[in-house]
Amino acid sequence: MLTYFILIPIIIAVFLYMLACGKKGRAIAIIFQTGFVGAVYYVFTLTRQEEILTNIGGYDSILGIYLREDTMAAAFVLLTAIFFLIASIYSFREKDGRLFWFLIFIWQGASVGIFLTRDLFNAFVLIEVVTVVVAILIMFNRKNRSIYDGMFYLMLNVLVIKFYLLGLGYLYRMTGTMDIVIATEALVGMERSELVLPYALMMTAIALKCALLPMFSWLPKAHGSPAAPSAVSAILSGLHIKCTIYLFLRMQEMFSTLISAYEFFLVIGVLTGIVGFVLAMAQSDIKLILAYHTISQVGLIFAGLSMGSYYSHIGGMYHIVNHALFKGALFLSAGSIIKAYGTRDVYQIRGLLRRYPGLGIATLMAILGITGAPLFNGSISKYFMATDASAQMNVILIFMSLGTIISFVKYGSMLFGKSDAEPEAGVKVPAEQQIAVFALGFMCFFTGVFGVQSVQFLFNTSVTIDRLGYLEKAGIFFASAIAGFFIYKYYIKTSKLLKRLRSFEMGFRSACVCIGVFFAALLLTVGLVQYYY
Amino acid sequence: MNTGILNTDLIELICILVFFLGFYGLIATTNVIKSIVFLWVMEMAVIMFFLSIGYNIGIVAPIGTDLVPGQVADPLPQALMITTIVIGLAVTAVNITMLITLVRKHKSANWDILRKKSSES
Amino acid sequence: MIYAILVLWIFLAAIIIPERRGIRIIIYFAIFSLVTALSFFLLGSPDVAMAEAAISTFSTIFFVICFEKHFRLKADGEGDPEKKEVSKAAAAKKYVLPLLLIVPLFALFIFFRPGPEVSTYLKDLYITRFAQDVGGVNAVTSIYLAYRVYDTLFEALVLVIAIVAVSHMSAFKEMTVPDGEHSDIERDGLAVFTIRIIAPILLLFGVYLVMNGHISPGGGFQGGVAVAAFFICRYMIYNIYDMPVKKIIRLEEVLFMTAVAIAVFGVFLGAGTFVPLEYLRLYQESYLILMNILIGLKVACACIVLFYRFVAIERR
Amino acid sequence: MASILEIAGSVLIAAGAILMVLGTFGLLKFKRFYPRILISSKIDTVGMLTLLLGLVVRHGFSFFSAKIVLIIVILLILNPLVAHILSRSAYMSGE
Repeated sequence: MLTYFILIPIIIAVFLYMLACGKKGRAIAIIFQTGFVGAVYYVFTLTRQEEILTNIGGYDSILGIYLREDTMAAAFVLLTAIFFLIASIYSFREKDGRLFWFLIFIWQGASVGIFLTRDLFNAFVLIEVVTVVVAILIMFNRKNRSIYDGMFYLMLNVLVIKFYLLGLGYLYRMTGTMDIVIATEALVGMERSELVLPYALMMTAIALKCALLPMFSWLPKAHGSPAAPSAVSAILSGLHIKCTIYLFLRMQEMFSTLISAYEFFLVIGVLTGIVGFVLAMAQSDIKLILAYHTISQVGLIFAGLSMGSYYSHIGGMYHIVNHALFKGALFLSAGSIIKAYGTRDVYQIRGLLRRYPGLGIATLMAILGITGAPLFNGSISKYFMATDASAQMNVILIFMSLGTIISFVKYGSMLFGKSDAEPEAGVKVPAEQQIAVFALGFMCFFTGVFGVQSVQFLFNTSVTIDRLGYLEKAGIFFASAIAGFFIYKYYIKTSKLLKRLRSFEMGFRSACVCIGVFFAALLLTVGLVQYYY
Repeated sequence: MNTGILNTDLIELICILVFFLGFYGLIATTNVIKSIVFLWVMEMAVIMFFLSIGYNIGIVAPIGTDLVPGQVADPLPQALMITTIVIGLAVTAVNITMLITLVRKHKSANWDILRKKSSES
Repeated sequence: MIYAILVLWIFLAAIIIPERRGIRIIIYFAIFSLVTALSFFLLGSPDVAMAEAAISTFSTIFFVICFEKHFRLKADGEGDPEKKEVSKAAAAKKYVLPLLLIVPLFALFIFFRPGPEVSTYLKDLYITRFAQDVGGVNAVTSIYLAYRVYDTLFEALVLVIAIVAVSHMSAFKEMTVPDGEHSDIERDGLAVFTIRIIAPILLLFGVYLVMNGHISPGGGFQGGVAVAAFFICRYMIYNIYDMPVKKIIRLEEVLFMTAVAIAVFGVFLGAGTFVPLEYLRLYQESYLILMNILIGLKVACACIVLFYRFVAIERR
Repeated sequence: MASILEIAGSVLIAAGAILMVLGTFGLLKFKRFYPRILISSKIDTVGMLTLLLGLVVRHGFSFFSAKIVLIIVILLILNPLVAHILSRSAYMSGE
């Protein structure tokens, strides 16, 4: 049954491409996406009782490939379906629609496939499909430097997938299987020292695809590319990164009986978060600000997932969903803003709330979500992360959210004021784009107000929020918001160092060196911890 | 049996060596075409590693009826590696098209020059 | 014997690194691929060796065109304004500094290498079961087309995407070359004559590989490339550019959809369980042959389009 | 009876190998292009063909030998062609 969630989008993609129906095609696309959300929701409700397994081909034992949908996978698949529906509504009038819908649908099918598959080699094949699709979408309009960006993205990802494949080879040699569940059982009796190498190889690949610290140089190029349609940037930031975070979770789970490099990923996550928002402060291009922010948020998610307590894990998981919602809203609205104002410079865009109230309110809600304002979804996930954390960790989290606030004060200054670059009255934002952006923005608010219920609904676990603790967090938020405003006004605006950071860029060879360094660091950490204990 | 294990071990070492030679080439060269060649070299090393799993002297291809498991090569990596090779071809084709378009535009295939000229335009 | 060849393999991989001349890189790379294919064969995997030999031929064509374009443009234009005379110290720095990373990395890798034990659990299962489960004689094709046909579908999909990508990203939007803009190749009478003799044999060989994929080495993919090579020969003999590319792309997509449908009805639905026992063998064999033919045709279409794009359009 | 065939085959294989070694020696000795192409086509044609013929003789009349005969035929067609194209392009590029 699960097979068709992957195959049907792909079949429809090829079908639409063959028939080359432009205007009819997008109607079919929207209808299909709505139906897809319904079908996914139906399966989602089924998984509340027990996980669903599909044995492709029905061969005995472990000879074939298994697909499974458990609680976690179901949440991700539901997120994918909703996200693609909204992105499709947003890009209803996309130019060159034939190719666009073809690639979007294949991307959707392959993403769902990554969430559902239990076979690691199958995951590799799907990742390659997605990589090629994304590389084409990045340079969709073939402007300026987009071809270079696309090539950079493609070559780096193709390089790192070789590491993954080599690690998979070692894993297969030792366990004799490529199935995650069966490999977990087979790994139980193994020596820890034997697994260090495959673990490091596979995790290096996954870490690059999640844009962790030394290896994030491809992400701003890919996500902030001016040539890509805005819906593509939104899906890249909101969903595509999550595919690999999901694989990271599965892989950690698989190796967890023997290896747990939680400390390593905690440190890397925190560092990534800090570097991400520092670089975001330096940018002036609105899409690049958001792209660097994705790095920062991924760092936060990794920190939450690696802290090791129940609540921080829930917080990390919930932040994945939240990040998809508000980053989607921000990227989509950024696309509309760029079209309306005709510029990408954050200092030239002013008066958004007055000109375009719909876009402005959605942007405002998303900003409140990402900075962790009370009643919005970011606050819930950040609260869960901080619940069981140590005192130092709490300070670090507050520092990270302060950094987020500072850079979003800059972003939020678009909402008010007046400037020369304001558009003529004639430039209108299409209704469907406003609907899509507003839907995502509203969801940020909704999942914040009903935070506990949303967590229960998505992850099927029970959580509670302590009112007093939440109020304390709200106080901290307001304090840091005021602090952030003044820091931005008196330091960031005039800083020379940040201006220099703006032109920070890594070449391909330095990126390769970074991969090597990360691999060595991970190998040494995991290996030395083994001798230490 | 003992020599069999030694055999796989040596081939594995060679594969790792070539894998890192390819990686070294990626870091040391500035030419994009050569980078693509080295990606291919790395892929070949990985494929060789997969195929050498369980290699023993006198092993035969897994083709025929009434095979004895101890005497034939492992069929699963072979099937997977065909998939990998085809994907490699597709990715290389895409990559080279991008590169030719870039070279046509900027008249160079050097990573640094391409970066500089791309950010100018 | 395999060790002697593997030593040559390492040597070829190493010799590409400092080489600057494009033509030599291509020659070394071609020999490297051939040696790789030979060692695959010695490792007991003729199917992969065939695929590798076929693919390396194609990628060599790509590289030739890429290098040719590069050098011609470099000579035409002003060249690189930044180009300086590279001093020996700078060159040494360029090649020695990466060693500081690579050598420790290699040492670490060797240090943490897991032990040589091989788990043969799945292999034994496959070897003992594939004949009755799938009905093929070639275990590799059986896995490729039945147990893991799900992977194979995505592999076919990547080729479909690649062709779309190649025509989208190219500087030239048109699918066919307008008249009078051909870049003719230097043709030699003897070569054309010999290719005329070879081409039918090639086609026959390709069809043989496709049709016999389930009982002997080969299969849809390898045979498909050989069939595509026949069309390349046609181009070399007549020097014509009249390939109906659009129709071939359309045909490829139809074939892909058909392959998905056949896989769904043949394997995913578990149709084998409903077939009466006396017809099971027939059903299984016809499934394998049909799938091989579909994939072979699809790959042939893809390779023809790729070759045509690169040689006729990108090369201009 | 079979042993005679085997001995004859082995002798042929050895002769082929010796021819190849001599050819390689010649390849190293000559420095100019045209002598080299002369020598290398010797290796390809004579050495290889003798070796393959030796294999055919050793195995007698079987499916395996038939495949080798096919290889011999293809070699006979293609090797001179390769030598021809190489020397032609060398001549045209002014070697």
